[in-house]
Parts: sequence; C-alpha cells; structure tokens
Amino acid sequence: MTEPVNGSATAPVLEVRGLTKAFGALVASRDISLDLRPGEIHALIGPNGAGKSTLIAQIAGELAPDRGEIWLGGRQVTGWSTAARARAGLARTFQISSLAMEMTVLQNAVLGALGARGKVMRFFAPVLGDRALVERAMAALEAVGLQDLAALRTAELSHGQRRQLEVAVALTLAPRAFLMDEPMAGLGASGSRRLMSFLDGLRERAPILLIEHDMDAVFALADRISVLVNGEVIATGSAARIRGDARVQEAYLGEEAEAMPGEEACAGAGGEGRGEAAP
Amino acid sequence: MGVRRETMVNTLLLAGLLAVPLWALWADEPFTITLATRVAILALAGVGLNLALGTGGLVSFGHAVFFGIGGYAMGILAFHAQNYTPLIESLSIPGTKSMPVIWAVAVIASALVALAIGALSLRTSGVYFIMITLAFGQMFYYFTISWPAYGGEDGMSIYLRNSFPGVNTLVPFNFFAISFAALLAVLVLVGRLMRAPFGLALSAARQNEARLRAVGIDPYRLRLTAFTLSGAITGLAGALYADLNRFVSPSMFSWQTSGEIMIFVILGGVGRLFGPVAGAALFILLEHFLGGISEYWHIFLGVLLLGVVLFARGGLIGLLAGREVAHD
Amino acid sequence: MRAKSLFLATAVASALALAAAPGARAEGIKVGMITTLSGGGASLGVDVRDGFMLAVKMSGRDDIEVVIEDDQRKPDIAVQLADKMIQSDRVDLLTGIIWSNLALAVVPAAVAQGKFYLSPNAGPSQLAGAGCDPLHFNVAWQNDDLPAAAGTYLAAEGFDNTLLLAPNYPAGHDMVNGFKRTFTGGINGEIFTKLGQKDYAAEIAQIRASGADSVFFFLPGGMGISFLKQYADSGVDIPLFGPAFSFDQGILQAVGDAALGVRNTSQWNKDIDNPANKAFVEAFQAEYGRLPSLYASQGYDTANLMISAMEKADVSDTDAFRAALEEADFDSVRGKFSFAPNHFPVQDIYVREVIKEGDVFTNRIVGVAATDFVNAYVDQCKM
Amino acid sequence: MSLILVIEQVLNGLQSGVMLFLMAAGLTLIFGVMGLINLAHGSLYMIGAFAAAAVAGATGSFLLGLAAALAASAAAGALIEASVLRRLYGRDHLDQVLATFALILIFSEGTRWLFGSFPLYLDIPDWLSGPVLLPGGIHYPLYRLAIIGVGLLVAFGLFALISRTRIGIRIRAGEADREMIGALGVNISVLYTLVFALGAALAGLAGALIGAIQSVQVGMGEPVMILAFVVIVIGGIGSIRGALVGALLVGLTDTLGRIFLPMLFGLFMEPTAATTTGSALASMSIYILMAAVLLVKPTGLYGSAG
Repeated sequence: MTEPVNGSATAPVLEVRGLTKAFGALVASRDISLDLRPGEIHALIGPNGAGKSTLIAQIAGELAPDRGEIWLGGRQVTGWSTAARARAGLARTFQISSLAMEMTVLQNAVLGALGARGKVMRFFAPVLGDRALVERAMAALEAVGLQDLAALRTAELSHGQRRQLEVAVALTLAPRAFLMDEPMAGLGASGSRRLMSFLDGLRERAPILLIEHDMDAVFALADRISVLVNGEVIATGSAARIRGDARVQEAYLGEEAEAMPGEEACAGAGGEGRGEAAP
Repeated sequence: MGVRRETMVNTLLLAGLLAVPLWALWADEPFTITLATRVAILALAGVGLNLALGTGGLVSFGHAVFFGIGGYAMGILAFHAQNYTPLIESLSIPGTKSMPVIWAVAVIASALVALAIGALSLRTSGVYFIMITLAFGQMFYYFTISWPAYGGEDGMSIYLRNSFPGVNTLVPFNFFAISFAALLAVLVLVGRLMRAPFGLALSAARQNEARLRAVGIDPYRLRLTAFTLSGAITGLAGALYADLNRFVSPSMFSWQTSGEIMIFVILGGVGRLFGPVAGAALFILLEHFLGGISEYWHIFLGVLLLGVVLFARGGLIGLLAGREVAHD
Repeated sequence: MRAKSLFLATAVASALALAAAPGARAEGIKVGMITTLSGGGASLGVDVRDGFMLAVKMSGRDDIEVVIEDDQRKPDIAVQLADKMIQSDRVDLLTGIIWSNLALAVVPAAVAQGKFYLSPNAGPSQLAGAGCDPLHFNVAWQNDDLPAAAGTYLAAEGFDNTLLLAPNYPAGHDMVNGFKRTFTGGINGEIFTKLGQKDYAAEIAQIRASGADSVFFFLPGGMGISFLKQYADSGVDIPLFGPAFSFDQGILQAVGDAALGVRNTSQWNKDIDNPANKAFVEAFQAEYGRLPSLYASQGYDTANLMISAMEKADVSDTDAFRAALEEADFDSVRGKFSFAPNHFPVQDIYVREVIKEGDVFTNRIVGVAATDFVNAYVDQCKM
Repeated sequence: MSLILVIEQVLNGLQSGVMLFLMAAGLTLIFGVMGLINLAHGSLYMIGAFAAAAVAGATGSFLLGLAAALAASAAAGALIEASVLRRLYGRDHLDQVLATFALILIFSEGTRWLFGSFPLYLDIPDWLSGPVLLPGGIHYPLYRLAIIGVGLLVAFGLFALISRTRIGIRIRAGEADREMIGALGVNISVLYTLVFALGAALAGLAGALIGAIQSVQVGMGEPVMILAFVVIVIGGIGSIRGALVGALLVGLTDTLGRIFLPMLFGLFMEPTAATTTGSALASMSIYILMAAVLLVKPTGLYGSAG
C-alpha cells in the first residue's frame, strides 16, 4: 500500500547525520545516520542498552549531541529546544505514558491542539469554549476511539487507553513526523493488534520513526528497519534484508533471545520472526 | 457533582465573608469588620500565591517580597503626600494619597520585581527554587531594615487612611467593601484565567512538563508569566494591607510572612480557586480564638497545620467539597 | 470574646449578635495592654506586665480592668490589637508596647482616636519631637537618654578614644547618635552589625586591633548576651560601657561572669534607697519569685502613674485626666520623677556596675551620670 | 589594617563555617537519603542548646551537657521522624515545608512553655576559656579553636562513615535507589530513623557548642536554619562535600564581608554612611552569593539534579 522506499525520490522528512554522544568513556551514540521518508514506518530496534533512549532524547531535543546534525522538514534543528521541534512538526509519544493526569481526556487532547495552534498566552476566553480547538481534539480522540471517554479524568484511564491518548495527542499536532517510543509496551495482544492496524494507516498522514520491542509488530509494520547495537547502526533495510543480515543475527537477535526470554510469550508469534531469520 | 458542591461551598464562603461585617455593622462591632477586612486582604495575597503555587506548581518561599513591595509602594507614596515632599526630587513628582494610583504603582512595581526574580529563579527547580526565592526574600528584608530613608526597621506610619474617589475610607465597612471588591475582581479574573488556554497550559506544566514541551509549548515563558501575575496580585494585597494598618515595616518582607501566606493556601486547599479565602478565614479565626485562650497558641496552630498536611490534603475546601474534580 | 467567633457559619454569627450587645461599663478604667508575650523578646513583655499588674494589685482597687494581648513582636499584629481594643473592648487607655517600631505603628493612631497611651518602655524620638501628643506619656525614657548619659559619664571619666558598636537599624543609630551628642572625647570608630547577629568574633577582633580606650555598645537581648560572653572569652581588656538594656536582671543570669564589672547607665536599680522602691522589690520577689528588672520597674511606675491620675480625675474627662497625669503625683521607684513638656520623664540617670550577690548576678549603683536629665527633643515638640 | 587582623578574620570565618557545616551536614544527609526538606532542623539545634544548658547548669559539667545535647536532639529527631516525617517521604516538597514549619511552631512554643521566656545560661568550661597566643602574635580564643577542631573531626568522621563503613554503604545505596536497598533486605525504616537521628545529633551538637558563646533562647534556631539551607543549596543538596565547601564559603563570605565591606565603602564615602551601607550590603552578601551560584549552576556546586 505504500510505495517502496528504496530509490524513492522524495526528500526525507527527518534526517539524522553523524550523531555522536558520549558520557565519559561510554559512547552512547556513535556516528549515527538515518532518515525518515514520507509515508514510511521506519523501525529502530536494538537490545537493551544499545542506546535507543539516548538517540530518541537527542532527536526530541532533550539532550544535545556532541557532534552531528538533525534535520526536520528541510531545516536543521540541532540546537532547537524540544518545544521548538514540536512546533516544527515532530510529534512524539512517550515510552511511559506522559499525560496531565488531573485533566480530563479531552483537556489533554485540547492541550495538543493548543500547542499546534500556538497563541497560548490567552487569559480570558475559556479554552473549552473554543470550537476549533475542541473539534480538532475530538477528531483526534475519535481517530483512536476514545471519544466516549472525553470527559473522564485521565488518571482513571486504563493503561491501554492512556497509550491511545498519547497517540491522540500526537495526532492533534498534525505533525510532519511521528516519533513513537514503544507505543505497544504493556498492551495486551488485542490492544497491540488494534494499535498496529491504526499505525498501519497512520503512515499516510505522516511517517513514523518507531522504537519498538515487539518484534512481531516491527516486522509486520516497518517499511525499513535500523538495528542499533552499542551505539552504532549496524544495518538498515527492509524486513527481509534485516532478517538475512548476518551481523544482526550475531549481534542482536541471538542476544535478544537470551536477554528477553519473556518476549516470546508476550508477543505470541515472536519466535516466528526469529525462526525465519535463522539460517 | 463535586464541581457543584465546590461551587456551593465557595458561594457560602463569600456570603459568610460578606454577611459577618454586615452583621457587625448592625451590631456596632467595628473590630469584627476590621477582622473581616484582614481576611479579605490576606486571602487576596493567598490567591496571588496560589496562582504560582497551586496552578503552576512553583513553590515560592519568597512571596513576602511582593507583599512588602505593595506595602512600601503605599507607604512611600503616602509618606511623601502627607509630608508634602516630592517623591523624586529632580522631577518633582509628588506622592499621592489616592488608592487607585497607589494600587497601580504597587501592582506594576511588584510585577516588575516578580518578573526579574522569576526570570532568574525559574532557571532552577524543586528545592533550589524554594530556596532561591527565600534568598531573594531575605535580601529585601535586610535591605529594608538597614535602609534609613523610609524608617528602616521602624517602618512608616500613615496618619490617615488613603482616599478612594467617592468613598469615605475611614469608615471601616467602606474599606472592607473596597477590599472585598478587589478580592472578588481578582477571583473572577483568576477563575477565568484558569479556564483559558494559559491556565490549561500552566496546569499542564505543573502536572507534566515533558508533555507540555512535546506539544510545542515552552514552560519557561508560561511560568514566568504566572509568577509575574502572581507577584502583582500579592503586591496589590500588600498595598491594601498597609492601608488597613496605616503602617508598613520590613516585617512584611520576613520569611515568616512568606510562610504565613503559604499557610493560607495550604489550609484552604492548594490549587483551589477559593482555597486561600477559606485558609485566611480559618487562620484569622484561629489566631483570634486560640490567641485568646493561651499565649502558647502557636502550639495548637502547629498541630492543626500538621494535621492538615498529613491527613487532609485538599485543605478546608477539600474537606467540605470532596475530592478535586477536573475543571470542565 | 464576643467578636472571636467571626467565621462560624452566618447563622451562628447572627445568633451571637443577640448575645453580643455591648454591655455597659462600670466606673473606673479599662486598660488595654499590648505587649510581647511570645517568641524571643517575651521576657521583656512578661516583666512589664508583671510589674504593671503588681501595682494594680497592691493598689487594692477593683475598678481597673486590664485586657492583655500578645503582639508577637510584630507591628501589624500590634496595630490589629490596638484596633480591637479600641473598637471592640472599648478601652480608655493603652499601654505595654516594648519596641520602638511597634510603638510607632500603634501610638499615632491610638492618640488620634482620643485614647491615652502610657509607654512603659519604648521612647522613639519621633514621638518625643514633632510627633509628640497630649495624650501620649512615656514613663521610661526617650531612646537617647541612657546613651546620652553614658556619653556624659565617659567624657567625665576622661575617655578620649571610644569605639561605638550597635546593630544597623534605627534604634541602633539613635543610641549611637545619643551618645555622640553628649560625648566630648574622641571617637575611634563606629561598627554597625546585622540586627539579630549572634557571632561577634569578627567585630571583637576589630576592637582588639582598634587601639580604642573604651567601647560603648548597644546590643539588646540575645545579641548582648552573645557579645558579652564572647568578649570576655577573647581576653580583650578594653573597658565596656552601655545602656542598661544589655545588663538587665532577666539577661544577666544568662551572661554570667562575663558581665561582671561592666558599667552601664540606668534610671533605676533595685538598690535605689527609697520606700517605694523597697516595697516594690520585696513585693515583686514575693509575688513572682525573682528579682525585678528594669522593665518590671517601668511597668510598675506606669500603673502607679495611672492610678495617681485616677484618684484626681475620671478618665472620661480627658483634659482633667491629662492634667492629673502631667502632675506625676506618685511615688516612683526611681525617687524623683516629673514630666518634661513633651511628656517624657525628667529624672536622674545612674551608673551601675554588674556584681554577683551570692549566686545571683545583679547591679549596684556606683555613681550618677546625669541629674534631672531632660531629653533632647523637648524643643521640637509643639503641643 | 594588619595582616594579623586578616588572618584572625579568616580563622573566624573558618570557625563559623565549620559550625554551619555541622548543621548543613545533617540537613543534606537527610535530604540526600530520604528526599526530605526539613525546616525544623533549627529546632533540633535549639533543643541541643537547651539540653546542654539545663544539664550543664544542674551538674556543672560542660561535657555532660554536650552528651545531653547529643542525646536529646537525637531522641527528638528520631521521635519526629518516626511519628511525623516518615509519612512525608513520598510527598512533594510543599507538604514537607509546611509540616516542618508546623514542627517549628510546636518546638519553639513548647520549649518556651517548658523553660520560660528568659534566656538560659551556658558558658565555656574553664579549661577552654580565654585566648591562646598563636604563632605570629595572634590572640585567639581557645574555645573557638576547639570548635574548629571538633567540626573538622566530625567532617572527617562523616566522610569516613559514608565511604568506609557498612552503614555508609547503606546510606549511599539509599541515596541511589530506595527500592534496591529494600530488596537487599536492609530494614529501611530503621536506617532512615538512624540517619535522621544522626543528622539531628549533629544539629544538637552545634547548638550546644554555639550556645556556650551565644545566647540560649527560643528562636535561636531559625536564623541558623536559614543559613544552613543557604549552605546546602550552594553546595548542592545531598552532597556532604558540597555542604563542607558551601559552609566554609558562607562562613568566610559573611565574616569577611562584615569587616571589609564597610572599610571598602569607607574609601569613598563619609564614615557613618560607609559603615551603614557596608553593613547593609554585608547582611545581604550570603544571599547574593547563593543567588549567584544558582544562576551559574542551578543545582549547586556539587549537586546532581534538582
């Protein structure tokens, strides 16, 4: 349904060039380059401690790289604040739900719409009386299926619903690119399936850089996969290419099987992916 | 349901605060009116702090600075007016005894100082923020004590209460009405502000800063604005308080004053619009009632405060109106 | 009590209204005492209160009602209490304030509302000069009096290179200026310290290095205790002088040996030889089990002044009562006592020395610093 | 102004810094391990001074007084930890500020109720009184030298305790990860009470030592408490090393500022105005120092995170 990514003429929406970050002797990011092109889901995988969180933090703007550049929509955003990058069209969801828990579901979504529109310094007119904002928020809630819970306090949502709300808030931003940090974490099998089909359609709105542990989801969804090991991207390519990459099998998949024994049980068909990848 | 109950409690509070001095007027108990005026003014100071502390999550231990600046704005202007000396010699700008002018000066001066203190302090967070605001408070306190021009530690007395167009402010009830009106006006404004885009974003900055940044809003500017508004409101309260006492002194700047304003907010209920009104009323009531029973009344105040912090986290409003509900 | 139930529900409030109609007052006098009874400065207020109440008790009169409230040493609280006493308790006369800054906050408004104010302690220059008032009487001293007397005394003793030390606040500057007004010798230097400072190592080192022949200091309360102890321990032997405030009965026990031999100026001491003083010292010890302090003597004199006026006039007759107060026709524990035209005392000021009587540190009189001393602000007072 | 005077003032600054360290160490330890901001630390200082004065007055022995100060403040600390503060560990700082502010009110008025309004007597023991002659001709009070010694000894002991002993390892573990230490089977609530009592005892020791050269009275703890907070904020909250550096910085700034600022202004102003302005500025100097440090390093000199 999406056009094949290799050889695409479209310019990347998000691009990381030669990103390097060290904490003392530990090099958490080593000359990382990757890009995100229109219409694709680009998955980033790697064992625990590979440096995924550090990389996301640098892309989102929470951490300044030692070297390298980050480009968003044709502009270099390397020195920009998190908020400025968000305004420039980078919508992220958090690994651990990051919502204003005392607010209602609708208020959280409206906050996103407000951020997208700007003009926060308005002191008099009630924010929920602003039809444009509310409509935009409701549309996002409807897209993830939370419209009936709009008046509920966010703290009362279930874990899965909070994940959905995370995505809805990202939607209100009408972003150029999504940055999703383990959106499936902690979802049950059916929840994961629903979210997968949702993300599948979402890439048409804006491409997704997806960090995900659920191999099943990654191999089913991703147009391209990058593998991060010890701070380095050791391979990038289609699912098939990654499955066949000897270095990936050696450095990542073997270890993954050891390091994350729970993965299989949790992700049902997880073994299948590895099985195919095995020689 | 909870929303409606809180609204009811709030309405009753205001009605009580208005009814008591009306009764006192009828019963010829002018001191009761003075006490009610004090509640209204201290509540106003608390509403100011509550904007930063309750809505914005900025635990300022230095709001006495703004209270004191408001007070000194009144003291200095009225001092020059009653002595017929110019405020600024070279420009021959006179002092004034007009409340509206004094308020404007108090609000602007405290807003400017809050802007400066906030711009510096908001670079820190958590305990550091608490302590740096305390440090600014101490700087102002020691400065006013040793600054001889306006009385130093002695402070300044104003012999006649300042004037308000068309109102005889010397009548206790009239001054109560002025203070009560100021409180009402600020409550309405802050209430609107909390529902406006600014309030939503500020509240989000307290609950989850990362979320706010992720939707493209920079919390620093929001917080600085909130801190400035908060300081301006507390400054207005300071000017009124000085007029109530017809007196200002460095004790308005002391860290205990900061602590007391904080107590109003906590006793009443952090983040509740009417929390400071309930808190100030309870505090004055306790001070008056316990103070009459024992000279060691601070012990009881301490125990009560401890009880509220440990067991009644919603404060008085929380007890009466139940658990907080999200604003609609 | 009736005003205290302010914020119970409105219903309760209006119920109370019926019970709270202002009652008719009996003949006699109703006194409002605002003084410091809690916190760090409480010992002074307790002494003034005890001295005052002792005199009321000894007078045997039952037509004196005293309302006592604690100002917590906060000016704004003092103002509230004054409002309460005037508006709600409807007192005729106010007294009790210890601190100058509180007096300045309360007194102008109180006398403007036609109430008498008798000061048992604070005597700031503002209230002695341009701000004097027919209804305001000070029964203790003008703030400059004791240091000015010390200045006279040090000059007479031949000191010619004196170092001055006081906290950096108005009363500190008043004291230093009062001393300089009468002192004709040379001044070595002036040191102003932070109000409330408790460590004087740096200042003592400066004193040691100064080469002064004498040190005049004003450090009330805990500041004085700290300074004296540290000074004694430093081994610096330049003689110290000061007004009585740092050598008062309530403080001396906490200073201990460090104060022994230090000379200070005071308008009262327990060994002044007159019957009124003897009776006072004995009765105070019997009543409270401790030696009376300067502040207690001032509270006692204040009450006796008031009682003497009551015998001549009714307080409701303002002019007559004021005239009766001006006569100061009572037996002061200080001996001679009269009022200057600005209603501040004309009195002798003594030089005292700290001694140890058995286990108790106290003062004895060693000389007179000034006779019939009149404060410096009389001429500025127009009333 | 001679060099001797300067050296003497530096010693004075050192001495006041060392005493501040005793206060600040307890505060910063309690914050580092339990995450608690304790405004009532000054009350523990006051309790130490009152206990020392009462016992020394009754027995005539300064050392017994010190022991009583340690015992009383440690006991008071353990008591409030177990009864009140334990409930506040997970809470935000606002609740902690308020609850410990309430404790100040209770302790201050409670002490006044027990001991009355008059200051208590506590003096330097004879064997420590008077000045000694230091090399260079400096007369310096022996007692202040002893204070410097005790303070440095305590600092040394604290560093040893934290870096070398089992309990120190537990403290550091608690600092790093509260859940982990629970998983290790250490009885965490006992550990917390111990740490709190230790911090309280240090405050009580400072109170007793300082009480002998200052006045023992209600309210003596609050100014010191504020200074101690300034110290740990400058040093970085939770860091013992930061507390030491911060305490010495504050002690020296305050002492030297008091003396030399008026002199500095005296160079270009008339004397009375110079001393007035100089001492006004001096009284603000440590707060200016603190604000300046925080503006450059928002988490203090040795702090990790807010």
